[in-house]
Amino acid sequence: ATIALASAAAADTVRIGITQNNVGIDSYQTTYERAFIEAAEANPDVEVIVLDAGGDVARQISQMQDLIQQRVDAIIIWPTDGQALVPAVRNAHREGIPVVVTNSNIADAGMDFIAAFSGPNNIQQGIYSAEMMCDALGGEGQIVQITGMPGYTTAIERQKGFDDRLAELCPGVTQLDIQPGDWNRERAQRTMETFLTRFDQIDGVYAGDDNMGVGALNAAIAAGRAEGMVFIGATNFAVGYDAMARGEYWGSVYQSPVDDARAALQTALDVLAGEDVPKLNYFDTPKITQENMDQFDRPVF
Amino acid sequence: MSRLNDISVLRWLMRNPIWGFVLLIFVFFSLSADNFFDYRNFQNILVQTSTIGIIALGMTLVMINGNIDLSVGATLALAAAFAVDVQSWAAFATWGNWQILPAVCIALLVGILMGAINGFIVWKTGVDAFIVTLGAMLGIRGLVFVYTGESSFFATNFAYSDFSALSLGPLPVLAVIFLLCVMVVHWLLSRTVHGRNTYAVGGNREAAVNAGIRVGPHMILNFMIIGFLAALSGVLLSTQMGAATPNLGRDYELWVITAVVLGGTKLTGGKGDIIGTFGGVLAIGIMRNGMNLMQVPAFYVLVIIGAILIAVLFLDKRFNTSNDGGLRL
Amino acid sequence: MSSTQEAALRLQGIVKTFPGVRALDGVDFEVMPGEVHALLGENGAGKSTLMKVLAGMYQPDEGQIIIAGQPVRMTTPIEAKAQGVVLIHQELSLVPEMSAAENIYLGELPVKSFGRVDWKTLEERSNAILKRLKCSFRAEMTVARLSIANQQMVEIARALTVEARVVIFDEPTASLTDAEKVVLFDIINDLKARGVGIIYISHRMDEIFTLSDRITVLRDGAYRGTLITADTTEDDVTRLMIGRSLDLSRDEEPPSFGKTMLEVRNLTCPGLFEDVSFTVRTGEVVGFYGLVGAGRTEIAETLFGLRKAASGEILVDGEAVDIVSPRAAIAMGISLVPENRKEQGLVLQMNCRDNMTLPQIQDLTAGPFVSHGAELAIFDQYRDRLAIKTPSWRQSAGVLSGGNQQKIVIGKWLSMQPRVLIVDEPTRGIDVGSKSEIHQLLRELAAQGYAVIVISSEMPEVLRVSDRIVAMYHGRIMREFEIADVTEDTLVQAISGIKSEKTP
Amino acid sequence: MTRLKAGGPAIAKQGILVAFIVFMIVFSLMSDRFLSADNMMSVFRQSAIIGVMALGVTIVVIGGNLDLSVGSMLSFATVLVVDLHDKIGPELAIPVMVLATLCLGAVNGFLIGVLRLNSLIVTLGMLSVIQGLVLIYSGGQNVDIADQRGTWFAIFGRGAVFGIATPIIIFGALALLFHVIMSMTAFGRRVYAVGGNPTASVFSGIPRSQVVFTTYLISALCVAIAAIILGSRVMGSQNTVGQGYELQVLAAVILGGTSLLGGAGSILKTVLGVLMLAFIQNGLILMGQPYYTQWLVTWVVIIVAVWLDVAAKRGRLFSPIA
Ligand SMILES: Nc1ncnc2c1ncn2[C@@H]1O[C@H](COP(=O)(O)OP(=O)(O)OP(=O)(O)O)[C@@H](O)[C@H]1O
Ligand SMILES: Nc1ncnc2c1ncn2[C@@H]1O[C@H](COP(=O)(O)OP(=O)(O)OP(=O)(O)O)[C@@H](O)[C@H]1O
Ligand SMILES: [Mg+2]
Ligand SMILES: [Mg+2]
Repeated sequence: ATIALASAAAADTVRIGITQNNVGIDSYQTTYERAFIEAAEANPDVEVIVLDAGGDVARQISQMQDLIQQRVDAIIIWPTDGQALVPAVRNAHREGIPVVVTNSNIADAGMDFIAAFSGPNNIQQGIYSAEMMCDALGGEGQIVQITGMPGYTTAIERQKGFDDRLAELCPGVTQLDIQPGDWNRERAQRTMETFLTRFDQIDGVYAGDDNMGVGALNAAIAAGRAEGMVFIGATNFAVGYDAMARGEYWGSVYQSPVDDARAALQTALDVLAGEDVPKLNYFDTPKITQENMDQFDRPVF
Repeated sequence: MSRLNDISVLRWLMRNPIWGFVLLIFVFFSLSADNFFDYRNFQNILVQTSTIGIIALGMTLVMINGNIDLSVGATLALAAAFAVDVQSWAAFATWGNWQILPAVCIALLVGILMGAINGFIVWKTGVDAFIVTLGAMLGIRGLVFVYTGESSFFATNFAYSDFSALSLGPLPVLAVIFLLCVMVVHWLLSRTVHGRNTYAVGGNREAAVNAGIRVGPHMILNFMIIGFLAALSGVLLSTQMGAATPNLGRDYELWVITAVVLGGTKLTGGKGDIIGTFGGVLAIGIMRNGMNLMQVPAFYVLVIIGAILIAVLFLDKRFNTSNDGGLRL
Repeated sequence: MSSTQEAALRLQGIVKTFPGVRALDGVDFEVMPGEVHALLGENGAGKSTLMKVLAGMYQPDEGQIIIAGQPVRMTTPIEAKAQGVVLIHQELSLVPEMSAAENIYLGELPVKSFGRVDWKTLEERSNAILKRLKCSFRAEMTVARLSIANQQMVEIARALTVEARVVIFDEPTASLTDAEKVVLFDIINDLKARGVGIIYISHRMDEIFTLSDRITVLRDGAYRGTLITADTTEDDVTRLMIGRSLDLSRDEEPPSFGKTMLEVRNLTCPGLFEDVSFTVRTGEVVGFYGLVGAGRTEIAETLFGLRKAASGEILVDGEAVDIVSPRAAIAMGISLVPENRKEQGLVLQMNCRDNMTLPQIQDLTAGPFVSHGAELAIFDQYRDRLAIKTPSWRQSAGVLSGGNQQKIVIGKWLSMQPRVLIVDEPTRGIDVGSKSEIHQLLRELAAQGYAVIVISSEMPEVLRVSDRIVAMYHGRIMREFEIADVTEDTLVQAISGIKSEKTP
Repeated sequence: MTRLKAGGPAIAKQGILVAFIVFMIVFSLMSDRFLSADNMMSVFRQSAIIGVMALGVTIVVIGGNLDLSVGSMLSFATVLVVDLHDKIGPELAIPVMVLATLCLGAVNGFLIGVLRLNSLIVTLGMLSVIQGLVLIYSGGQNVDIADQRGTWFAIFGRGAVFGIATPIIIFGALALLFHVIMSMTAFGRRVYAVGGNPTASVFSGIPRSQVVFTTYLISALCVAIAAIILGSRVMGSQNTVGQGYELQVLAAVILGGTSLLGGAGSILKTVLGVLMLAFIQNGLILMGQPYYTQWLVTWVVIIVAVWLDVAAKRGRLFSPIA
């Protein structure tokens, strides 16, 4: 890191490259990108290179190579896959370029090669959702779960946090089935419709994000079975917030892409400034429910 | 250089407009992207294109044959999963770094097997390869998820991911393997009887049957070759990642086909060559790399790549007028 | 042929059915070593099917194939080849993108180490064969760039690469010139002298009588009998084949020509044809005669809006017109029966009726819908008029025999009731019966007031149907003949580029 | 010529139908809810979006081309109609969106029909271009309809007529309409001809470019209709909502026995193909199978169904090729 620092000092401005997971797939990522660029523009000493991997691991690896090739001062990466990016991160480390991981973490094997992680704790979010679910159902009931795109880290971690915590905290709540909704509202709506046909009694639905949660809610309303059903999501989207305001949606986890982006940039700058940055910088993602929602701004995405 | 040579170079470029295009974007990015014209960047481009490039070689064979293979992305993911997972099998626990060897072999065999299955179905059922491999694209992806249990594997042995960082002389080992494959497949296609029969089967399948070529086994062989190459590509990709992920290789089939078609291979079969495919692959690789270096925003990259694809096709049509003998059809 | 001699190949009671069609119905057939055995029959009689059974491409439902006394089962062309049975296909069976040499040795390319192609041997051998066939092109040429006739020669060259016991020629002369025919006949006689059994399929009686030793006739898939050529006459054969004699005479009632319907002035398309001028009157048949490659098809294509002429004028019914597309041509009352029925004439997987009504489908409507009845009426009318053999209008055009396919295309354009009808090689691959019917039909059409152009490479055909003959050579009109003035000699001279004193 | 009766019972020729029936029987044996009226309705409703798109693509494929751009075109159309809904109201949003989508179809049609470029690559390129356009238009943000209860726009995706959900009615009506067009009108006949043999079609005076162009317009129109259903059903849209739909649509079309070579195929059988895919998804969830079994089952079903169809046409089970 010392080499990078020296050159940074010489150039006076720092160049930071970021490779994101899949901008455009949902508005969280888009808002993140915009917030990141805004934050960088606000700081005259920072020049950023913004790349998007389009969800493809291999493309992200080549973007890492391209960034190393350009000798940026630091790299921020939103890994498409926690495992698969370890060697790429290791390469950057070897070249003396500090890497900050943002939003979803790199696998344990890569922890030695990163300067820091900054982002939400997806496992913790799953745990929060499980706790809310348990609360809402009073410890008894049958629920279904709709997960994100199969095989991607965020989806896996949220599911893991939720499943483990629910089993531990609320043995009285049974999960009838788990099916993917691919982060897609229409897909989640279809999945929920089939659940409704299949199960006569559904007390609660946990969805990997609010987009899918609202899809499930739509299906239940259309089937006339939404009354009394508990919907809990994650990554509070504006649609989820509104549904909560209407009293149709129980709760979610509040996560601001703006905070996420700013935290990532700040962490990278701190690292470059040689400050002593802790390895894991989780920013807070509180529970948001119908009760406490007035303490939060309506999400901008 | 004599005038005559100038003309023949020009004519060659007319027949392979993709290389003209490669030249064009090469010059363009050299002038406009700061870090593009750099030896290390060229290495990067070769490594980055090797994944799609290796599969594209096999796709060229299959497409000249008059078939297509949409399942290569899934096969790649399955092979990568095996390559990473088999290393940790208890049976090879004491093998040290040698445990990589059986892992890679099994992964490649899995690829060959998938190809053989596709080929066999295409042969025996007579269902169009597009349909058979569209099914396989879903099915093999299903196998990947069954095998990986949805999550990623990683190689505990760093020697595996270090392999991709090795260099042979001036070139990274991945690039060397890619170039080697290019040469071997080029040789296979242009010099051997199997290669010539590949053109015959694609050019006029009925004639090939009538001439006594065993078309079925011949096609299976080509499907096995593409299965092998897809698996090889998966193995190499997994060495870059030191891991395998279940969603690896999604959409690759589309990029591979695009590269091959850009290289002048006809979807209807009977026509194409490896030199063109190599050009097509480089064109996509250089475009991706150059736009990254120029920081073109992601949304615009989509538009530009799509538009260029169509533009190249248009130019190809201009230069290579079809053989309808000038009829207004 | 002594009966003690073993047949090179014998077929017994072969039955082959396709859905809805019994294509072969217990056929017996044999060919002796050193014999040329001609196979005759109307279009769709089952000749090609029988040969495909022989070549291992179809499996017979019943019956036996006996080669040199041994019953054999041939399930693939490979096995047939191993038995020494070689089929030269009616429809060209070549790979267009590959060289002639590779096509000749397709499936049996000479090999060096590592499975490499032995190019040197391949080219030496194939050039030697082409030389034997007196072909002027090199074996390295890509087949797609050869003329149809030369492609046919490549197909024939294949038969000479193996030690054949039996060679089958399925209409080999359909697109050969006279000179090439002579070479072909030499080759056949050569094979014959070496004890190879030859099966020869053709609709041209003259060839059959020059070449063959015996003639077997098929009719509707059934065996009709075998005749010794030397003891028989054309009329006998025809009668066996179609059940009646043919009237090959020209009806001599004087034609009455009307106004000039089509006039072409100085039409030029560089490289294809130059400075072409002619007229066609109503009630008149103008024959275009020339060698393959003389540019006749291109003129027809230009008249039909498929090509753009560089200069010159076209007048239809006295009006100068610009024909920009086939649609425009059709609107002006021009019809073209194209040269290549499979590629240009038919949508093979479409049924017969739909193929026939295709150009006028827009007009056969009742309200927004196509009128089923109107379509069927047209189909029935022309099926009867042209004696098209098909089990039903629902049959795909692709599975009809070649001759019946051609009739569908003719029917399609006749049903348009055109003012100018252009037919390009109308009887290529058509049996003698239908051929004379088509000739008669063309005469009748003219009599009804159509202006007809017939492009043909067969002299008897142009002589029989035309009122006037335009002789072409290398894209130029050499001479025009009134039918009364023409002699075979002057015609041959004209199309060979020998200038006569009366060049127009 | 000896004429034979058409061989075998007519049903044996309908390979896809046989596959469909067998498949339905197997599934209903494995889940008792499968055949319930509720479930049937729900599957029909779910399949309407893919189904409407598949109708258009069937026509394109019969015309001898492919359309892989329908997925991102759906994203485009849905984002547009939902976004405009709140800005200019549904009565204007719908026609504006339909026009814009038709323009995209016209671009496809021009490149493929008039310039004669290869349809696979052109529509692949357009897939990318259109996805980029959507993202640029929306800035990558999700769009939502603010007043979801009050808008009459809801009838397309959520309404019902005589107890039958509107998506089903739209899908059914379009299927019938297109079936009639393809089997009974001159235009339909021309599409079959152009797909079957473009050269012969031109020789028959058919305006080949115009016909192909129109097939792409129809396909775009279908996408626009699907987008209305989708937008109304979800009351919002993501930028990538149609991602991957192109292959599902193509799978349905193929499953319906439409030949990728062009010139053959049937609208009604495409409906069977669409339903079969929807029932696979639905049935396996009903049985509590993990989602990836869906892909494995689809693999087998696609191949077996198309195989049956091909075999029925060819009159023998295995291909005769050596
Ligand atoms: N694959 C097939 N499927 C269905 N019917 C077929 C098939 N092949 C041939 N037929 C039918 O079998 C009959 C015999 O056809 P074949 O091609 O053998 O006739 P041919 O004697 O060679 O005629 P031509 O002189 O016109 O070439 C025809 O009625 C034809 O329609
Ligand atoms: N394979 C070829 N390559 C290049 N030029 C060709 C080829 N075949 C024909 N030509 C040229 O095209 C012109 C017309 O050819 P074409 O065979 O169509 O004439 P045609 O009079 O219609 O003959 P036919 O109808 O008997 O086949 C001639 O000048 C000929 O030299
Ligand atoms: Mg025949
Ligand atoms: Mg001609």
